[in-house]
Amino acid sequence: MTMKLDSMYQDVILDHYKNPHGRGLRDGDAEVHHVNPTCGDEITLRVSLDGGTVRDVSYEGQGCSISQASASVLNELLVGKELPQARRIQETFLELMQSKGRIEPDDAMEELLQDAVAFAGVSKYPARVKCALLSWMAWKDATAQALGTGGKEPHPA
Amino acid sequence: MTMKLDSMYQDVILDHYKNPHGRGLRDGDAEVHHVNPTCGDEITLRVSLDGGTVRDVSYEGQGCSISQASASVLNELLVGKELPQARRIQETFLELMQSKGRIEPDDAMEELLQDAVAFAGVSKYPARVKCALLSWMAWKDATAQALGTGGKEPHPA
Amino acid sequence: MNLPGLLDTEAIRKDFPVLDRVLHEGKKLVYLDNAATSQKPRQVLDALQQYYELHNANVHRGIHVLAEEATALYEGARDKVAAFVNAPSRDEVIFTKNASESLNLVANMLGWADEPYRVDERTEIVITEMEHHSNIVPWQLLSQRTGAKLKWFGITDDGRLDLSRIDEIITEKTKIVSFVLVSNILGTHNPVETIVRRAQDVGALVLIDASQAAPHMALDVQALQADFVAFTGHKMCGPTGIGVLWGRQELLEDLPPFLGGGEMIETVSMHSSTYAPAPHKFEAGTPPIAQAVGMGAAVDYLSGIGMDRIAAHEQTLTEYALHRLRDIPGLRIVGPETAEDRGAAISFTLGDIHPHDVGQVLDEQGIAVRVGHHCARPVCLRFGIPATTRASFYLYSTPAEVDALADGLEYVRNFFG
Amino acid sequence: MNLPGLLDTEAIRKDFPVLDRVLHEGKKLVYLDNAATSQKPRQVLDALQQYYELHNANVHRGIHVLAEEATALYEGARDKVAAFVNAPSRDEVIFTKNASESLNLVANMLGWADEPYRVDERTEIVITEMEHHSNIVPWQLLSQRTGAKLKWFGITDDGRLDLSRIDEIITEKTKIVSFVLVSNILGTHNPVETIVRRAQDVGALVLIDASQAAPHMALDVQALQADFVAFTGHKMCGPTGIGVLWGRQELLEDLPPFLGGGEMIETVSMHSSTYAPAPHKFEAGTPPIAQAVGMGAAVDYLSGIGMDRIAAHEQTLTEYALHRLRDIPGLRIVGPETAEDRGAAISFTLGDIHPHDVGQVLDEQGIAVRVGHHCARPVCLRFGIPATTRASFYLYSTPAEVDALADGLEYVRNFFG
Ligand SMILES: Cc1ncc(COP(=O)(O)O)c(C=O)c1O
Ligand SMILES: Cc1ncc(COP(=O)(O)O)c(C=O)c1O
Repeated sequence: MTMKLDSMYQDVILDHYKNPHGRGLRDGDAEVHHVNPTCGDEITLRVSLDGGTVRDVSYEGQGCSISQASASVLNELLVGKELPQARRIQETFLELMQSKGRIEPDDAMEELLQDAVAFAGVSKYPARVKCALLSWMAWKDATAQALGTGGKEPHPA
Repeated sequence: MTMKLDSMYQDVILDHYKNPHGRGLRDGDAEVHHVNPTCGDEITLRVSLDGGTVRDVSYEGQGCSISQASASVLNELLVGKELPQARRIQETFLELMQSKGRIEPDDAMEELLQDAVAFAGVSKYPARVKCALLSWMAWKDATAQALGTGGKEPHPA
Repeated sequence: MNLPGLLDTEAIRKDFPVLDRVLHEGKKLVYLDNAATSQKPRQVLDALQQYYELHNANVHRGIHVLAEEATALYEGARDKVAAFVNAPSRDEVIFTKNASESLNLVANMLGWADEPYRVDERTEIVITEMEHHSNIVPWQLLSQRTGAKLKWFGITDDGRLDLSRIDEIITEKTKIVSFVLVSNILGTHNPVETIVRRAQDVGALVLIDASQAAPHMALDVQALQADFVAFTGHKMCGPTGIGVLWGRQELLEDLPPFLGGGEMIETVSMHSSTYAPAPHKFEAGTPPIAQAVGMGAAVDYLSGIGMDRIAAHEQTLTEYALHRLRDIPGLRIVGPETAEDRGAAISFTLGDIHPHDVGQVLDEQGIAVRVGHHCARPVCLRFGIPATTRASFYLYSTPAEVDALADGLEYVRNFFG
Repeated sequence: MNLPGLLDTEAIRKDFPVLDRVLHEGKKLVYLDNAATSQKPRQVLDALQQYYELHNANVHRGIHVLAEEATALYEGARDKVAAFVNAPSRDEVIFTKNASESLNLVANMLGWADEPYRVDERTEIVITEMEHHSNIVPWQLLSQRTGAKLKWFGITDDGRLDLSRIDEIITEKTKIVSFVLVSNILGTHNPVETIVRRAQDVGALVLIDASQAAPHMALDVQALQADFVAFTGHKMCGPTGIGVLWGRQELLEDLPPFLGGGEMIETVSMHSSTYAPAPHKFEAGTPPIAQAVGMGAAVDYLSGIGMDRIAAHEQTLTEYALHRLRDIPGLRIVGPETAEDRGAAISFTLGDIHPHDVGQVLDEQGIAVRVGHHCARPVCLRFGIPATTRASFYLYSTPAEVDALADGLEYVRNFFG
């Protein structure tokens, strides 16, 4: 395997892909359906809040290893977190993914993102960044809806 | 003046341009209005028939020396002719103009077309061929209408 | 590799500069994404360059030398394309920006047309489930705007059109039947005659989307007996930015214009305008002049090699590829599994490895394939799959490239195994 | 010739291969038909060539190297164009095939739009008498199709817009005001602010046709305060086959799509589809990829020289040309007679010598001008003339070329004298 492929398909990612965390739809306060029109990846995602805490993020969808692993990591990282902290994680992940491979995660970032730092290599592949971000954008959207602050409407199929 | 310009702007053509024959609208059996959309040249032309003879061709319009001279030559050539002969002249002129400079008019053609052979040089200029043909196409159309065999409707302004 | 009917690809490949590209740490480009767009031969690039370096001017309205040269080149390209598809008249060839515009043009014309062509709430439109989005969305839009009913032919399990209910689908109410000649996702070559005959019986117009046919086989619009045929330059060795709509002359005369503007008029006043005869009536504004010239050079290039020979080459290669792919464990062809009545685009799934991952790992080996729904999402829905991987061949593709693909897919299997 | 503000045309002309053409028996090309289309610098041709030789692939939907490179180049061109016109967001830049398509796109959107944008029989459309046919015919078509009333501003004797009755022309019923920033026939530079202010007062949208402005001066869509701005690549050193529509983001979100097809969708099923966000929503099918890349190179080239410097060059040249032309007996300028608030296109008549004849005899001397109604026939009707001769300048035009024109016109006079 080439170095470059290696950097995208980290073992951590492949593990999450093969053994996803929290997959399946459970009760939630808001549901969104997001699509990556470039490649057809889809996710249906529900957020359940408990006051200011993320009680659960459940999801179902189809997509490549990157988008599936990313949803799994999201579930692992955000469930149980206070909303401000969850948002910080989401924003940091977004920043990392939009870095075009230029951010070398430091200790603080690793601490915050944990398994999600493994996606640093994906940020070099513009077409795959959208895959990695699909569930995170859906989560942001669903959370906004659950909080009644609007957000995108579910798309008609 | 270059040789090429010379071949287009023959004295005969410039003479007809400056002193057009039969210009002005007179009574007729059919009237048509033709436009050269490429350059905006316009002609209104009336045909008056007397049995099988072209009694009169009257016209009014705006256009370049080539289109004006060509209408004048048409009037000179076709008025008084029997229709079959007039058609032969029209068809021969059309053939000459579409020849892209490849036809060298012979004696028979000169006999038939008279002043109109002077347009042979114009046939090398694709954009000007349409100018030279404008009145001839209008005549054909108007004659067909006068004979009740259809033809193009007058165009709305 | 010694297969019958192959072209001299060694010579042909020299015409295509991009095929020399070396990617990632020394991998030679294996370009198998031809159904998305083809590469361009030197001859086409030279025609573009020459046009701009020597003859560039706006067309039709000028009498200076450059304007006459540019016009002759542009209209000459129309002659070439007309001959290439055996059009009865050059005036039936309309230059558009791509096949999508050609298809939208027809849809829009029919919405604005007078009887007997007019599509309205009492009429029906027929397409198929295997259309490219560019031959679905324009009809959905037309249906929404006019109230006409949109109907379609389904797909059989082996990726063919299901024509069993043709008499129920194409009826007296049908105004237009629009379908793809060769599917860009399944590779299926559709039975034109059956559909055209039924459409003619009920007096419906027929539009054929030949985007995946024109590059690969001899196209004869008269033999097809359709009313309109659409295709696109960039898939057939031509530049981007140019497409074609061929239409029957009487129809082009009777139907209303689509875009309004310079070039398409006869005379304009503030109160009303009249339109130039076809094809100009449908070419508003400065046309894609250089692109038409490039398209002319492309059809010269293809004709020089011979469309029948290109078709034979691809047929042989497709057969070989199907044979090699069938041997890969877990690989499932989506579309006809034999080379009969099919084009050189082969879609497949590989176990439950997502096509994105397949494509990524192939790319790392220099192999360019397309992954996704290939702008034909209803086909994916029909087969219950999220996406496919698609390899597609052209006149410069070789058996060695088929081998590289097969080996690459083995590597993918191991990588995610 | 030593005029202030001129560019170093000797250096610039080296970038334009076609300017070396020699015509008829040794006459050097004097290209004064820039309002019809500009010539292309080497830098643009190289960008096209490189795109095709190294990076050619279809955009957006691919994950292989070429597809990513092509996408980056295509979207990079969008960034460049956005910066060139100071667009608040790159997503507001839509690539079309030419300005005509851009203008038709807006007209069609408004016909299909919901309130408050919808154009229907209770509403009015406002244009001007000095529009290019491409900004007249789309509105005539829209008016015929929807029943909306088409109104327009007239032209004063000195070739300016007559805005004296602006409050009667733009009213509460007006949905859209579409006008040309710089006229391609008269050269007039129109007073944007007055018109935009009135349109805003009544809540009408504003579309500016900047086809003759974008090539020649710094264009700032934010400063214009319009809702849409259209222009075309081939007049600004770019390839044919590419145009631009800039539109305000909220509008592009709210308004319906125009052409349907690949690229412009979010998700498609046979029953219904949803659309991608702008700009993709308005870019159906394979876009003019190479042409966008060439357009990006063109704006780089122009910006490298500086739009303000180009404008100053042309201003000086126009002043000089007006001065030389005024001295020719029988020559009448159609349009503003001074260089103030005008572009570098100068239309004129010469006694009663028909423009066709003027153009022909000039051509024989190597001088390329345009003759006819310049796709603005209502202007000719307004001035009671059949056509004009038009000389138009660009960044590579020189005072010596102006002199050649003036001498050429003297020759024409003698020839037909
Ligand atoms: C003022 C104006 N508007 C619109 C156009 C149309 O541009 P295009 O022909 O590139 O569509 C032109 C040029 O032809 C023009 O000069
Ligand atoms: C079958 C088919 N139809 C239509 C199209 C649309 O062509 P274009 O994108 O050039 O408009 C394509 C290619 O994308 C195609 O494969």
